[in-house]
Amino acid sequence: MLAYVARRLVQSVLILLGVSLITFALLYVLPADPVRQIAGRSATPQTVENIRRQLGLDQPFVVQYGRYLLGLAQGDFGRSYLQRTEVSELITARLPASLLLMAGAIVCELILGLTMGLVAALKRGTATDQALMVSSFVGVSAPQFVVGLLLLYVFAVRLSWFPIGGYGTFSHLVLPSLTLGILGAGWYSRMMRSSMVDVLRQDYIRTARAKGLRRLTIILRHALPNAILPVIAMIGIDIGIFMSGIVVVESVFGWPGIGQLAWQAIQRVDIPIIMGVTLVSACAIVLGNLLADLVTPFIDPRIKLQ
Amino acid sequence: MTSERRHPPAVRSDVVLAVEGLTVVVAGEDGPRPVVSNLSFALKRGETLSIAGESGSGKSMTSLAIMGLLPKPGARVAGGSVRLGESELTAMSEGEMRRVRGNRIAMIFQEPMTSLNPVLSIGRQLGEAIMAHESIGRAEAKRRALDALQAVRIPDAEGRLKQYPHELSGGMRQRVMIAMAIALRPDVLIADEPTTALDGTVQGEVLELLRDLQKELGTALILITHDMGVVAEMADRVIVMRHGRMVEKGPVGDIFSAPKNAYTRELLAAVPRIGGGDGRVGTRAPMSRGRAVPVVEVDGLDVTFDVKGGFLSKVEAHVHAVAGVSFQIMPGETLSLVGESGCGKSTTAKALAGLVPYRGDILVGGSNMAGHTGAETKALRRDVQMIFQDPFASLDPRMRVGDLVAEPMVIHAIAGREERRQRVAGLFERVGLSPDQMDRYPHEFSGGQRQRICIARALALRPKLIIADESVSALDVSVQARVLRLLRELQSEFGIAYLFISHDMAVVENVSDRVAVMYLGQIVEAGTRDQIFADPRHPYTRRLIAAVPQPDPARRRPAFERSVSEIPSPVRRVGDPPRRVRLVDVGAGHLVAAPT
Amino acid sequence: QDGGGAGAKTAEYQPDPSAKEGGSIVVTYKDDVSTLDPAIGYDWQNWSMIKSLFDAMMDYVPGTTELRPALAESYEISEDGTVFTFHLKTGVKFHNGREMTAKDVKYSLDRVTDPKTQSPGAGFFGSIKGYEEVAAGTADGLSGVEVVDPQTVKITLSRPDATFLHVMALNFASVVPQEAVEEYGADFGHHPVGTGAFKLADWTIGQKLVFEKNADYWRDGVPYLDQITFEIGQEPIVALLRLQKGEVDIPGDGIPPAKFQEVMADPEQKARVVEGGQLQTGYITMNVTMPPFDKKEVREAVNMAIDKDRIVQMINNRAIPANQPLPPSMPGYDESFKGYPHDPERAKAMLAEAGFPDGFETELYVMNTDPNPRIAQAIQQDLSQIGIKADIQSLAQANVIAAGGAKDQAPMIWSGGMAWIADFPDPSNFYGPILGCAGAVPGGWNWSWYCNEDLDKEAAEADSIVDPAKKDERDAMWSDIYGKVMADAPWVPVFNEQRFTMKSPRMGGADDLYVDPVHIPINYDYVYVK
Amino acid sequence: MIRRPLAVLGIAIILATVGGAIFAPYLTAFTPDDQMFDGLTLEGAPMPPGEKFLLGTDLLGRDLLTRILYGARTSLIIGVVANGIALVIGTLIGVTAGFYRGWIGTILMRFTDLMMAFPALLLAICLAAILSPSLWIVAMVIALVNWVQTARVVYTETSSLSRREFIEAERSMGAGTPRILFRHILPHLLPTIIVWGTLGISTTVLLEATLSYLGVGVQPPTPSWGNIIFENQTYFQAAPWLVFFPGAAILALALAFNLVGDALRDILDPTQTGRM
Ligand SMILES: Nc1ncnc2c1ncn2[C@@H]1O[C@H](COP(=O)(O)OP(=O)(O)OP(=O)(O)O)[C@@H](O)[C@H]1O
Ligand SMILES: Nc1ncnc2c1ncn2[C@@H]1O[C@H](COP(=O)(O)OP(=O)(O)OP(=O)(O)O)[C@@H](O)[C@H]1O
Ligand SMILES: [Mg+2]
Ligand SMILES: [Mg+2]
Repeated sequence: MLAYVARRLVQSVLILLGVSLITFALLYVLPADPVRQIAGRSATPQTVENIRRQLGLDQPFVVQYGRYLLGLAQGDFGRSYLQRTEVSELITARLPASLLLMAGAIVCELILGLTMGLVAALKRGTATDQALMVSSFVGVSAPQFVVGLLLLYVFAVRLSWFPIGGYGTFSHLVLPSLTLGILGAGWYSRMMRSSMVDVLRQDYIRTARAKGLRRLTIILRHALPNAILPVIAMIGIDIGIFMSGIVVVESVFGWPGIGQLAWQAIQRVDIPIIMGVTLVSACAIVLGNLLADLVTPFIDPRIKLQ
Repeated sequence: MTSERRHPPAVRSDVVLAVEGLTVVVAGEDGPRPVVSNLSFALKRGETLSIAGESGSGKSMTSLAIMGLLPKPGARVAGGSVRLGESELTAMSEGEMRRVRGNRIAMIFQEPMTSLNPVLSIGRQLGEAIMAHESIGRAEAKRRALDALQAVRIPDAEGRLKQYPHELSGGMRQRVMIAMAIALRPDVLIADEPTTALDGTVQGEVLELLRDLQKELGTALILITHDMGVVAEMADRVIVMRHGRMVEKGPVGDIFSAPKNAYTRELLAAVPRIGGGDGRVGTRAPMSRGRAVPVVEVDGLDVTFDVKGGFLSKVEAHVHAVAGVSFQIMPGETLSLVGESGCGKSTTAKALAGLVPYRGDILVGGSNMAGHTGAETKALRRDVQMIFQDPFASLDPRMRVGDLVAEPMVIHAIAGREERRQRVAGLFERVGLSPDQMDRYPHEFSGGQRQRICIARALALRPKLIIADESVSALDVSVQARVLRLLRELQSEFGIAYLFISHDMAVVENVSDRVAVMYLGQIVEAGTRDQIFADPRHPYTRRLIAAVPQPDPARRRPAFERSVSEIPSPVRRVGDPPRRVRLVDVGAGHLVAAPT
Repeated sequence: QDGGGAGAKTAEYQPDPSAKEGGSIVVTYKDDVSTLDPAIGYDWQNWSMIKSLFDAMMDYVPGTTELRPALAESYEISEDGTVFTFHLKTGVKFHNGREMTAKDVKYSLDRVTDPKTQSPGAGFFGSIKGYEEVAAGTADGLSGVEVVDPQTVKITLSRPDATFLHVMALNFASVVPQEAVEEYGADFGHHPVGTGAFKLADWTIGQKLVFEKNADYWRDGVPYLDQITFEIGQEPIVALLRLQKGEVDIPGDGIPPAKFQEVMADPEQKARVVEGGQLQTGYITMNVTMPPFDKKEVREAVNMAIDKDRIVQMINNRAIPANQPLPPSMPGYDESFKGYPHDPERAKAMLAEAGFPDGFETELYVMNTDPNPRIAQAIQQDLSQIGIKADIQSLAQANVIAAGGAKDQAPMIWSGGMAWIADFPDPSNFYGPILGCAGAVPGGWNWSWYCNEDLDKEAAEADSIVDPAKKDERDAMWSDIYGKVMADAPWVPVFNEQRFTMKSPRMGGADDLYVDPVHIPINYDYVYVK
Repeated sequence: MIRRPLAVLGIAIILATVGGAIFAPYLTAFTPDDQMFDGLTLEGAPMPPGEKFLLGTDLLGRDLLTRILYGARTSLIIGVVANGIALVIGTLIGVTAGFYRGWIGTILMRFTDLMMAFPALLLAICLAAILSPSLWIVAMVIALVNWVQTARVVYTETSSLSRREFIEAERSMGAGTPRILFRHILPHLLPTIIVWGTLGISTTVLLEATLSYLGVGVQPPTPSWGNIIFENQTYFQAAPWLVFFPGAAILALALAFNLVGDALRDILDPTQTGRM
């Protein structure tokens, strides 16, 4: 187990290295000059050159990347070019908001998705099943910015049940998490349904029935743990989808998370921030996958980590 | 058992379960289709009733109908009654039925591998079966679960409670299933092919266990099987089914000695039996080794698989699937490789067919397979063809069968398009298929027909050796007999040699010239068929032979000796190779592993 | 000569007699405040915050573009306009309690020009003697800045610079205490210590900043407010709603376009909207080195093709059409200048004359945030009326800037979003980097690559008129220069954005303070709560 | 397919969209780029849906219906082209990795894992910034971030296929790699590829809309459903139709492809055919 985690962590580090290399290279060939953004409009070419030299942006790619890695190794994400603030500080300041949003979204997804999937599987073939599956399709097909704007319009502008945007209280959290969660809820309900239908067909369910167990016991104790396995594997992937989703959702709702930070940084080629956010996102994805893999053996004893 | 019985034993009659006019229909393409029609029988206390019949005859449907577990939606009881004691089961609500299941009627399913929930511990699954019907606490349930496990003679029963199904062997799992079924001392126990998926030796043990338990508890047993050997061994009375209908019923002795129905006779005739059976080849003189070149000569064959693990996922152990196997097959000869599941039979075959990397030497027609260029190996490969266990899985489902049979000729660029078609048509005829079936797809054929297609494909290149890996194990007895006959005809016609792989000793006894017994990747005994079956020397060989149930109720086996432990594993740490057995000749080429 | 001293006396600002002390207000912004280091901060949000935290030698009379001395009690300018001597006020204390002296002034100027500071404003100080050496890293401090005594600083310029007093009013010229800068190092921007009317009390990154009244402020009577809370990350639309609910006093990003009409339609709300000019011009650059824009007729034709009224209408009349580079509230703006009329017919004819009867294909670069792509499409449609087919390249700000700084990449750029908002209210500010030869270099900001050496000379001449008395003469010279620029038509000036600041009913103070041309959005030091 | 009402609905929506895209010039009296003088109020506000402008006008005074119809072209082109490229990349990588286990497979799959760890949208935005967007570039960018799922699915399927007994049988007959790959593995992958191709279109359409919504997608004035919303969203409270009509169009098209893909999955699922 420990060896497994250690190996996975090393693998994750390699993946993160790859991510950092690709991002860094992309930003390196970006036809925009961060130095000019820093130097401002009044700068003389001399000043521009000075700044370029000081930031080491005149160095060849390998050197720049090497330096960046060296910094990373010491936990230094660098300083934002334009905000003149430690990237780590900026990210730490904004990460809680994003995490909160993601947590809200995961709750939405799981509550909505799993119950919908479960009910649909149990009522397979009925109108309820059809209706639930159509709604999950709608969830999967709805662009997040449209969902966000729609929810805003209906529940905030028209009905004034929720604030129009912003951050702070629970009621601020509801609409953004819902927006972010609807996509996943669609996926989860579909996965849950098909995996549940599959499990319900298994021999051991028949055995459980032959033992004379109650229906509820069969569903909760025998079917659910088996059916939930593929769903858990999904959670890792889900985090990747979240990381893309927050850029949109945070911008729709004015949520002060790292999605907005990233978006602003991309607009102004603030390379250290872009790098930082990308790495943090990649980290979250990788860790999410690892976590999902670590949880499964507790549910399914057949799975041995190695 | 301490709990009081809620149902007083039926006093008036001995009949515990009465089935009358049972009809089960399934929803088909065009309306409901009956799969069990008008079936009636009565089961007495302490009796064993066997339901026999070929695959698809409605045996399982019958048992599921009794249990009220027919697959929903699709199948339903369309008529008739099932009475348990005084109560009518078909009229019961789901809630009432639930209280009957597991309590008064229990069932053991065919597949021990999938019938237990993989994510719950054995103890839990046993305990909940008891708690579902009796209001007792966890501790008490656990104690009762332990009792039940001990009753089915599982070694270290206490420890097993905490284990999960995947940690047990197939035989163990089937025992757990039985323990679960008998824990509440049901009136009726239905066992649907309880041993079909098990190895011969394990099958013997499980059957004996069932017999013992039944004696002890007085439970009525419905034993569903297609194996007439098992029927003869176990049953008091027999029902033979075909196409959902009962074709014959009677005491076991009568059925075997004087079958009235033609189908029953056919069924009985097809059963391979050691020392008999209508398909048995006569003993042929062993070919003189001096003159002919062996078709295949295997010398010191070694196949290992890596088990990776640890931080850098380095190789931690090896599966020694095949460890130093040597044999020769002469032209026109049948060599059988027998042994229990996992002993390395298939791996040996795959090495011969060039599907796994190996060490050691394989000589085909005298030239070594190793040390040739790709083209030369490909040419050598033509002489060795393979037929797989599952004919359906080994046929590309998206190709027409005609193309499938032509495939080897295309690969080896033999004959033009037209000629190929003609040859394929010839092959179809030869294996008993009609050439106008060439344009159909594999799923449009029955199991036996598919195996014929595979045989035709193997014949397409006129090979010198055909490897048949469990090629008839998946077939119904009657179909099996026909396929075996075909193989034998082809052998005499083309002089093909076979490497016949099987775990069924009766079949092996019928088809082989020589037999090699494999255990843990090594051959422990080899010799002519008569040497092996008349004079088995190695204890393992003896066990294998003893495990075969005799399809003759008059000759029931004495108590089957139980194995002390599970078969050891072929997985060994790096640097710890298995000990090689040494074979000694005990006379006339009969080789036996020297005792260690 | 003692011109400054006299000027300072006349400019003494009379605070609002009805002003009340105390109270706190809430201001909202969408984007993060990046830094409060006066040498670095150059954003819309932090610009006026820094003004309230720090002071420089000079500043402006509240609500106007009129210079007045700040930390300087008085100043003298030498006859040739190259030596400025500032006499500091006594008893001015930094927020850390230490008294400010001439040494701090020198330190601050050395710091802002030091390449290590990476100040985007360093270039403003280019006229100070010794700047080149400092910029090149060969000198440690500006040789032109001398501490005469603790209360006197003498600054020698390498050339006369009429804008120098404006430069000394820039945030970049703010006086900072060396010990605080050294203590916090790179994080000084998060722990600002100045002499300003407010000091930073609390900063939660990404959420809010709290400013608190500097009780020791050297100007008597101000500030009035006890506390200002800046809430960050608030969408403009949310901010407006909260303003309507009374939770916010000033939405820092203004009134969102979608709500503009609704607000202006309601007399009560409209009464709380203060409209004012901005030192801003939105313009299209045409790269004069790239054919066909190397032909003046083509550029003139483009000037006549653009329907500025419709563009203004499209952005809800929140701007006024422009006809010259300078915005109307800038000294030197030429009221009599008529510019190019909107006349597609003539434009077409001129194109034909220039050899493009069927028009041509070109590209229009634009920054990719609303409303700029929309404006670009309106421009595109206007161009298509005279046969010019312009492909829109809607890119991130940084990419557009990069394209503009490359000589042969962007034929046309719409400046919106990156547009020139003046750093200080002086006509010269619209010339140097964006129309002069100095900016027409790779990586420069002169995106039309227009370089007219004669005009550069005239500009230099105008900037050497240091004498405040000759201000009108100088402004006239600048008017003339911009007139000549327009004759060459490297730009299409499209509009000057108007500012609409909305305030809560409880906010007090003259309207000027809410559209202060220098303090954007408002002058925090002088507003009060009723 | 006919017996599935939802799939029929999906096909109907797709056909309607394709029809709308092809016949756009005949379906509307306006051109998509025409900023009409009477398309804006005097204050510069867009016109609500009405008689002349059926779905109202946008902030530049252009007819919304016309823009949505022409925008369908963008969505469909991106959906087909981007998804096509992604499918080809994904299939190539998936098949190769699945078939050649060993180091080639390992490298390819590690690379796929790496791509999975990228927040797709951030990557797309960065790529779009570098390549300066146009319709085809946007298609490319989407393809470059969207092949990953296909690769994974094809990989899993290929590696399980190449372990299937009929492939072993083929090998035992001496068949070479190309023959096994093209004659036996690819035909089996086809249903998967078709299903993922269909489902992928909806992802692609959504991604294009999102990129355009963020202002880094298709360049104006080419209408795309995403950039219509992007241009008009500041007004969504005053003129909600500007967001909801194109939003509904995106939703409907994505939904349609999902429905059809799902139906195809049921019909073509290799586990359903054959073993009946
Ligand atoms: N769920 C189902 N839906 C429809 N038909 C079914 C279903 N299950 C089984 N059948 C059909 O019912 C018939 C009887 O099947 P049953 O399983 O009872 O056969 P069996 O005698 O048990 O065969 P085997 O020896 O292979 O287990 C077969 O024709 C089968 O195709
Ligand atoms: N690819 C593989 N990787 C690792 N171990 C393998 C592999 N193939 C087979 N083995 C192991 O090698 C051993 C021999 O397997 P093999 O399939 O040859 O047995 P068998 O005698 O054919 O059994 P059965 O009767 O069940 O078919 C088993 O322990 C099996 O688990
Ligand atoms: Mg059965
Ligand atoms: Mg095998």
